[in-house]
Amino acid sequence: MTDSIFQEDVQTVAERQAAEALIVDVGAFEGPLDLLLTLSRTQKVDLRQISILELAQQYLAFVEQAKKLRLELAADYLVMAAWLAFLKSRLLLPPDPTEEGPSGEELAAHLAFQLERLEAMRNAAAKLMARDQLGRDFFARGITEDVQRVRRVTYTATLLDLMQGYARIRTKDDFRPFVLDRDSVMTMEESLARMRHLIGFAGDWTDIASYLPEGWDVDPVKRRSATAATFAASLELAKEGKIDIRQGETFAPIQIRKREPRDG
Amino acid sequence: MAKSNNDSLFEAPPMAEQERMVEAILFATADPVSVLELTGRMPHGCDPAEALAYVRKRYEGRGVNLVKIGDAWAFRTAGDLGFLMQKETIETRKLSRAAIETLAIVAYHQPVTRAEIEEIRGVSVSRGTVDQLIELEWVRIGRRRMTPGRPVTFVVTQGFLDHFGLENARDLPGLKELRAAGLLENRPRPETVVETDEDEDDDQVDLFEDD
Amino acid sequence: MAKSNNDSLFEAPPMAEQERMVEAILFATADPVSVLELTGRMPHGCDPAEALAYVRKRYEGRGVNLVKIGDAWAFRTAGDLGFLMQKETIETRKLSRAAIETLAIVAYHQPVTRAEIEEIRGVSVSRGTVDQLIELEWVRIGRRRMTPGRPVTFVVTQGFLDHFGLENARDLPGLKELRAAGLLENRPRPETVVETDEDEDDDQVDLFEDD
Repeated sequence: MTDSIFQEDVQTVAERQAAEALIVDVGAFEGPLDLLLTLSRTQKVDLRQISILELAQQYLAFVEQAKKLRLELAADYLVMAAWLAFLKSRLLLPPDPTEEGPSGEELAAHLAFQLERLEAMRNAAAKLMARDQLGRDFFARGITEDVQRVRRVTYTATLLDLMQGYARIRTKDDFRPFVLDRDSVMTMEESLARMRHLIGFAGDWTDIASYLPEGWDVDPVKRRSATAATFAASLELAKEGKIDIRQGETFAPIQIRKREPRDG
Repeated sequence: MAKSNNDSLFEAPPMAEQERMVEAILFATADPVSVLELTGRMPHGCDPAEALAYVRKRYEGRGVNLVKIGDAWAFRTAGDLGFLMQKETIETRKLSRAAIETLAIVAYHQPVTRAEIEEIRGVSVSRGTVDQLIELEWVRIGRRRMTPGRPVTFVVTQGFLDHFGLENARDLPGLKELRAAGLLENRPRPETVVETDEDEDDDQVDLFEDD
Repeated sequence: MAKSNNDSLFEAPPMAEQERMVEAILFATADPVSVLELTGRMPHGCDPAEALAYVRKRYEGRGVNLVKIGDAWAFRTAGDLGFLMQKETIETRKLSRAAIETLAIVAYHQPVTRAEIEEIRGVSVSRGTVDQLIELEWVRIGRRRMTPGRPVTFVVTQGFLDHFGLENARDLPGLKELRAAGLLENRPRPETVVETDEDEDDDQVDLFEDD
């Protein structure tokens, strides 16, 4: 971009080079204060003794030059230029006692302070960066160990827990609500298992009473249970289609027979 | 390494310096470092093997030791200080119901076999439950029962008595007291407790007198 | 219980043992460890501060040294041995001039607001610059300034101190001279009269004295 600008300008090579020396670097300045600091170095004096007036003139000349080169300057460079022009006039003219606000000297002193402070920070930054740095000049531990988080669980119980636990078990025992006396009970499952086996041998109608197991037909309690179980088992078998079941009339004997496998 | 050597221009740093170098390299490197690598990284003429020997000696008994891993070397935390690499958080949990019941049975019926515990609880006792109680040091294995199969028995420990503030297991309240305390709301059947316990009670007395 | 000293039950390990522990803990981590954390990890009754002093002495002049960073401690390789560690060197992003200056301003003027940084540099600070420093964990947000708008302030971190080998912010190079020359003051421009600066200076003094 600067190339095209220079081509348009009618300048001697020498002029152009002189301008370039300053202008080409505009992008490298970190704002007007930085530019002022750079310019101030040409005075080669302690910043405390710097001539702000001279500096203001240098800066204004720089801005003039940049304008001539149609270089776009950021707004803050122009604001600074305006302020420095004001400062210049204040410094050149004798102080007007009726005027409010700070004197030219005060303003100049503050600018000098700002420049000095900026330079001090620059130097400090350089010193800081010149220090030995972690990971470059000195090093941290290469093999690190993680701190494991161990969760240790301790269990606890109180005597009351213990006694209640025991009471719970014993109560369960005592409270077993109803224990069936299995001795005189025949379950349908038992009966079913028995009949599945026997039914193969029975070809004709037979009273289910004859299927009662041996010894279960005497004791009435046992006989009742066995009869009920046998009857229930017979119904189950009939449902499965293994047997036919019939009863002549109410309270007549219930008869069953094996159902022949269908052959037609 | 004699001074007369022509190489004296490239004289190796003194051994103390080499030690420092080995220290620094081993400290900062992310992996164990072989002698070969040390040689490559240290100035010409150094003897890393010798320096390593000195460093190893220097760190003997320290909080970190120089250890050889394969053919490489590294600093490692001393074995006895591993506990420092852990941050313990202790969490207190209530013992599970199964564990409490099992513990109660052992306490009231000791010495008691696993089969007996199962019979009393009416459910099988997982190995983990008894293991947990043993780990807590509240239950330990007692004498084997002189019955077929010689099953092991379980008894409670001194630790158990301490934890529950008991002089001995016989101080545990009986069913009557439990009932009086309102812990047994339902009809008791004391006989069931005692029946088979006669022998065991004798054992129990023995046991606690042994202790 | 006949012992006159009840604490003897919880007697701390001997100092030599505590030294080993400090060594082990600090060797195991790349980050500085505070005395508080050491206290938390070492057995009851230990005095990490005393142990640290011994360890520091022991490692004086060695290839790795014990360094203090803020209120934390870490082992770091000796500065003169950096040349051995080229392999370990971490290529860090090159910081821009703006970032370096901003970092210095934060370090020397902390706690400092963005407006103050801009005032010192005479140019606006791009968000990216501060973000980059925060990302590097060299700068963090400090307390809000008690001035209108309650702007956030920036301060440097322990990571910053660690990176530049500073024990605390007061050790920044040339800090005393800068302060004596009045160059760390926040002098307002003559035309703008700001009364709130009193507080700001106080803050700054506090910070450096706290450390």
